[in-house]
Amino acid sequence: MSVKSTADGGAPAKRGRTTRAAAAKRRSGEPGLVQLLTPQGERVEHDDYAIDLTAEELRGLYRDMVLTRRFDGEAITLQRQGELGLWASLLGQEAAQIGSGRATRPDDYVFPTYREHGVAWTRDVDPLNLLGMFRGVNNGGWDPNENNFHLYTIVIGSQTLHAAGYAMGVAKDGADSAVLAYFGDGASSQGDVAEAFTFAAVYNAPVVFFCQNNQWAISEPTEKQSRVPIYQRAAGYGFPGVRVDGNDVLAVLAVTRAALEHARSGQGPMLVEAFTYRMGAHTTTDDPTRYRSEEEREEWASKDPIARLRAYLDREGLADEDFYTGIDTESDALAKRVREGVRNMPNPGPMAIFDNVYADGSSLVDEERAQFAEYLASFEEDGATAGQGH
Amino acid sequence: MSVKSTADGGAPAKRGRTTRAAAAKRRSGEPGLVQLLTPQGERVEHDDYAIDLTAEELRGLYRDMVLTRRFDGEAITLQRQGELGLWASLLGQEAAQIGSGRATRPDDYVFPTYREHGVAWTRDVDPLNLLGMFRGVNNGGWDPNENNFHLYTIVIGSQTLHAAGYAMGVAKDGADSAVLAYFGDGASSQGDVAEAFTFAAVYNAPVVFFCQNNQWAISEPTEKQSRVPIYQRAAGYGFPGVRVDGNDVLAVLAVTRAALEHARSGQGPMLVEAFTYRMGAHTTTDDPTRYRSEEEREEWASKDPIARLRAYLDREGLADEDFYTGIDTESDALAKRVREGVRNMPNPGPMAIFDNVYADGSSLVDEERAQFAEYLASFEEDGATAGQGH
Amino acid sequence: MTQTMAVAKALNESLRKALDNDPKVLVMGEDVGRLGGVFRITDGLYKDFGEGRIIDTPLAESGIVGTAIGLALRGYRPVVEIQFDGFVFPAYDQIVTQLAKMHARALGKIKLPVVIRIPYGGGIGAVEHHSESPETLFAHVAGLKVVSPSNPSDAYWMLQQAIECDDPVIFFEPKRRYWDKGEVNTEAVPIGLHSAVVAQQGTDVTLVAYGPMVKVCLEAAAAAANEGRSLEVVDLRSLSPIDFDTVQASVEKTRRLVVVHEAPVFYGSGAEIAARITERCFYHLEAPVLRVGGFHAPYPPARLEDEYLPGLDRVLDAVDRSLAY
Amino acid sequence: MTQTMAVAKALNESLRKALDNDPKVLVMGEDVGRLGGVFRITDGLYKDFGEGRIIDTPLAESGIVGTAIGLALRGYRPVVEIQFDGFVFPAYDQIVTQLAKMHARALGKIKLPVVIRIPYGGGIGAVEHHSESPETLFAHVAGLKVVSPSNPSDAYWMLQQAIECDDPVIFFEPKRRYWDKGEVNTEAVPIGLHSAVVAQQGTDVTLVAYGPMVKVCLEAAAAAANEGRSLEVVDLRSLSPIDFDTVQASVEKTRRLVVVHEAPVFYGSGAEIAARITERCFYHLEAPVLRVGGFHAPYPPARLEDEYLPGLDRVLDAVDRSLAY
Ligand SMILES: Cc1ncc(C[n+]2csc(CCOP(=O)(O)OP(=O)(O)O)c2C)c(N)n1
Ligand SMILES: Cc1ncc(C[n+]2csc(CCOP(=O)(O)OP(=O)(O)O)c2C)c(N)n1
Ligand SMILES: [Mg+2]
Ligand SMILES: [Mg+2]
Repeated sequence: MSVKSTADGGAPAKRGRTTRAAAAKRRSGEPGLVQLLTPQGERVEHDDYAIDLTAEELRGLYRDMVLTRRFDGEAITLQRQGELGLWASLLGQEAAQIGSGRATRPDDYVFPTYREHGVAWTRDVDPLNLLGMFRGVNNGGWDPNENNFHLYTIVIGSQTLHAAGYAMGVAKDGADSAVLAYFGDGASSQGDVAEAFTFAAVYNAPVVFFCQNNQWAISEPTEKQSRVPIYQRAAGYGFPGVRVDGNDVLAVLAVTRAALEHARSGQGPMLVEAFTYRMGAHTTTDDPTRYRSEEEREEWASKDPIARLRAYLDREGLADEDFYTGIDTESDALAKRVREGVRNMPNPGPMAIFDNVYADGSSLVDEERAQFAEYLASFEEDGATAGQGH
Repeated sequence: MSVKSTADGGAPAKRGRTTRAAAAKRRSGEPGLVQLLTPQGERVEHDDYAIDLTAEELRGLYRDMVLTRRFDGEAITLQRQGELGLWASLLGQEAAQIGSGRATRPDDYVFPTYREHGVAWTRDVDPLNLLGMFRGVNNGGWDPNENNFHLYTIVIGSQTLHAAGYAMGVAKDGADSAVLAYFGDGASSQGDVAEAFTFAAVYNAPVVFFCQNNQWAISEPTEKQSRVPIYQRAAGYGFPGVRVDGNDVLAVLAVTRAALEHARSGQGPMLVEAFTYRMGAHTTTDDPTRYRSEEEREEWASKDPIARLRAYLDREGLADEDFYTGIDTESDALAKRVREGVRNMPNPGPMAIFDNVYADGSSLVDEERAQFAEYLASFEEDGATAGQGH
Repeated sequence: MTQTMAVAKALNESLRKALDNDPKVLVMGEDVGRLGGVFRITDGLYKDFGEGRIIDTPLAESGIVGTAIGLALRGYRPVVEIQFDGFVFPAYDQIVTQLAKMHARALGKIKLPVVIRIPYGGGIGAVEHHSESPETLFAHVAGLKVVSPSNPSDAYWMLQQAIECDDPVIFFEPKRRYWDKGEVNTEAVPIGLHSAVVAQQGTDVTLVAYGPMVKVCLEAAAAAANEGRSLEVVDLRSLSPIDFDTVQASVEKTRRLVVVHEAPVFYGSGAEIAARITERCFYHLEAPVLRVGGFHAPYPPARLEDEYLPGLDRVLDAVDRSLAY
Repeated sequence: MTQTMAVAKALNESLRKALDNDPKVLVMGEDVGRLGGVFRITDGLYKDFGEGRIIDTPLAESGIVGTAIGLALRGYRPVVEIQFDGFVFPAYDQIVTQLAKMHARALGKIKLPVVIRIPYGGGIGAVEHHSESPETLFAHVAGLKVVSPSNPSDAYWMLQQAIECDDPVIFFEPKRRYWDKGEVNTEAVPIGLHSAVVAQQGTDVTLVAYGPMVKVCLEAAAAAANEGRSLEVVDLRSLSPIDFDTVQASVEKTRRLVVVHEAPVFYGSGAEIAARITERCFYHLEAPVLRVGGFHAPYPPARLEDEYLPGLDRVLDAVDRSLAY
């Protein structure tokens, strides 16, 4: 395994090299940033990462991103209206999420953070499922095995170890699936992430660590987490790392595909750093004006992942007005479904507190459940209803 | 900061290069292993690490290693005799410890694991101090600030964070001291060590992380911790790493000096991996025959750090019989002092349980202390003495 | 000088004063710098004291506490902010095996004046891990001091005292009370950090609480008063050590005790208080010490927290049960 | 079939049986492979089941538990060994925030059958961090089950049951009893994992203990018998949940209770038992529940542990004090 080629962002499967890509790298000043679509929507070639998609596939990616953004926007609105307690917007990260998510196979397994709404979309998770925890009616609650999409994990970095362990299990089973573990630039500082790298490397587990470097961990810029690009961390653990333009859905798709293939083919883990930007607030409770400049945000707005793909589609004549209108209609329908779905999402009853604490039950929970039921019943006896402030 | 040169074991301060060292590296099959003295005691040059010691200094290093080994051997004996509850031998790691310890200045600060008896020696820590915790009369107990040598730390990896924090403080104070943090190959897997790398890098803290890779973490070989050499980990955190022959006291001294200088001069952290071998058991309770071969041990016996330096001294005529006899006498005296010192080490009285729980006191401790004193006194009233099995 | 301020502001002023008084005091944590912390407790400090004193750290709690220990060894007095209760656990090892024990390990030769501030408890409608009450997980560990203010004045003074203390102090801040206002006299001589206070005199039943639950107990006492019942409320303030004398004196008077906390009852702090007070007041108690607290279940999603958290009704129900003996 | 074996051997046989019965059972930890673990609990398993089932892990406890969770999600049943009590804390975050809560987080749709074996307690003359009793730090956390066997038969059967259990189980092994021998019937139908048992019938005072302290209590009962006092010993076996019914029945008979454990008394498990039993048996108790346990101090160096650990004399002293009421 060549550490050097890794540090330069080399792909697992090398093809014929030209000096062009290297020169482009030097020019961009961002070493090893894989890009297949410029911010202006021009298609560029990369020696290590080729991709050849049909018009339909390209339109599919566009549709994914637009619908995801619309869903996200709707969620922000629902939060403002008090229907959700909180929302963590993915605005700006659509390409990183759709590109990587669409690189997975159904039998692959995905471990998200709390912001992977776009990835969830590619895994066919019902968007309404994602809203339960933000509404406060549950703490996740979907069945991870239904779409091989694990629950959202809030404690930063934890899920990378679950992913490594899951991948150890995949290898043990002799399956050729891969595991995709998301984490943020902030998370890269957590010991758990380093331990996940170690376990994955030592057991040669088929896991791709996918870092969405959106350049902010709440108010802290990436310099507070690392003084070198995060993808470089992989080499020191003995596996390849690569940095991809996270606002370029084609590049993300190509790089993630190659990484998953690397894992699948028994070559062990790989680290992908998608260099992107969190366009919105950290969550709806955050106020980014306190710590970052409007100029920075504007600069990144000009690299918008959706506009970029649209420019390409239009330039190449791959989509017509009907297509865009269709997506608008679909978006409206999605937003409506989400809106109505959330509003009709029932609150759990108080006795739900005691549900699912244990799979095999516990006499303690039984006792407390019974006591609480009795307590609640006492209000009914009194003729009063169990109100606020128990 | 050049990641590539780091990964190749480059020194912080580059001097004129020849191809000789590079060729030697390729021959040895151990990339980047810095060596200044071959196992046969031949002096070799290294482009990045020069060292020029007087005969007296060389004899000093020899004396350090011999006395350290004698102390260590005496401790093993004392453990067998029941005077110590446990001992963690440094046998085989004398060069790694003396070389690195002798690279420090008095104002530098050292954070050891539980095996740095040789380093303690170079810091003028009374060897008897080290024995308290192994005898079971205290949990360390010396004043770390007396010799800028922190307490032994048993929880693997913890002390690397203390070292990083201490170094952050040094930088804050504008002092030009450096901090030296020891850890093992096994420890390299702990999340705390990764976090220490991150903090040290982000704050550009003057700390040298010194990994004694003795190739075993109890029964686990280094392959269970990493699939690439540990020194390579540094590059991914944005600072240089270098691998040195840990059985070569000259190389260790030269490399550690350079690393401490690197830290001192405001260039931030550095990682040194001393490639060595744990010749003895993990501790006196361990039985290495269960997991490693006698051949391996023998192979490493032929690379013995003390024999190596002696061969060089003898070859160059830098020491005479008087010198060696003198050291033997000194060794015997040291052993005697340690033996007697340990045997006379008093057991703490029962009330010591309540000492130093808090610096500012606690009513709870006061209450429990008083109750226990009363309880113990009740035996005296009964005419019985407080015996076993309270 | 007495001012009216919220708990959050009192903490902010207290930090500012400590930073002013002692150049060795540092503030460290995630987002404590420019942002001023997610709860704005460190608001403005970065601007006034700079990044050398107000340190935005990498996102790694073990690293934060571990380096705080190192800084303390170098002579600093770090005040660490953990962003939310549920995120202290990555640092738990450093806290329990290092911070708590190093003074004893050194036979007293070194001191670790580190304060760990943790906004804790529920009631703010947050997502998972943002509403927990892990105090007994720290109070059980020797070498740590554990305190929790319930009002602005205590917030101000107890934080001063915690920073001045030469021992590690885990400082639990009742996050849902951050915006509650009260009088703060910044010149009064405060009572001891580990003293309990009788927040409300009464004669029939003693309520013991700390942090966020003191307010609930005071409200319960007011409601009970309307029904002709006189409840005494003891604000414990410190969980390690506990001022059992004050609780004992109260219980010897009222002969009945109800302990109230948000944390799960099972192995919660109420258990220690019940056990010890029962031992101290065995012949005085007319009823067993009753406990009102969280259930043995993960903190529920926000829409259930009103049901989960002990409120007025549950406290008064326990009072009724106590009086029924 | 009944055999005489030590606790260590019983655990080893139990693991072997579980590995034989279910190919999904894995053993993971530091040095569990070729070495057979530092206490040889996994002796011979590596040879017979290979490195695919007996997994020597990197030296990283959070990683061990975190990957065990991942393996459990994939359908495996990992049995994790933590080398010593004091080294579980790096894994505490994964245990508390992930392992304990994931089943609830998934509304029951996934299960995490992970067993974490922890050799715990003192009495073996070890250095720091090797003699601790952190059980309440786990028992306070909902979602975990916490048990501790006191003898070879329970070691064998409770480990079987823990591995079969679909919930995470923290399995505390009394390390200083590893070499104590007893009868193990590998065919008997065992009682429930969470049932307490009356290990010794008596009428005057109930002693409640678990793990290493059961033996001390049985010895105390024998010594007391010589003085004409009849002590009942309840072996709790499970700390979460606790079989309070069995304790209550005993206390209703004896009317006196002393709880004995190694862990510090302050916020220790005895507090919960005292609080709950006092509530259940308020009119039966002739004396307050007394607690005998560790002090609020770091576990002392080995040469002090005989003084520190509750022994016969301290138990009998508490019995005297109880009877003096
Ligand atoms: C262990 C832990 N500490 C702190 C937090 C609070 N917190 C939530 S998100 C966040 C920043 C995460 O940044 P990053 O990893 O870059 O992900 P992003 O939010 O940018 O997607 C923090 C500090 C947490 N969830 N978990
Ligand atoms: C957190 C933690 N886990 C486990 C242990 C038990 N333990 C003591 S030493 C050791 C191996 C350490 O190996 P390494 O870091 O290579 O240092 P070495 O002993 O070889 O010097 C282990 C597992 C410990 N002390 N701390
Ligand atoms: Mg981020
Ligand atoms: Mg080692």
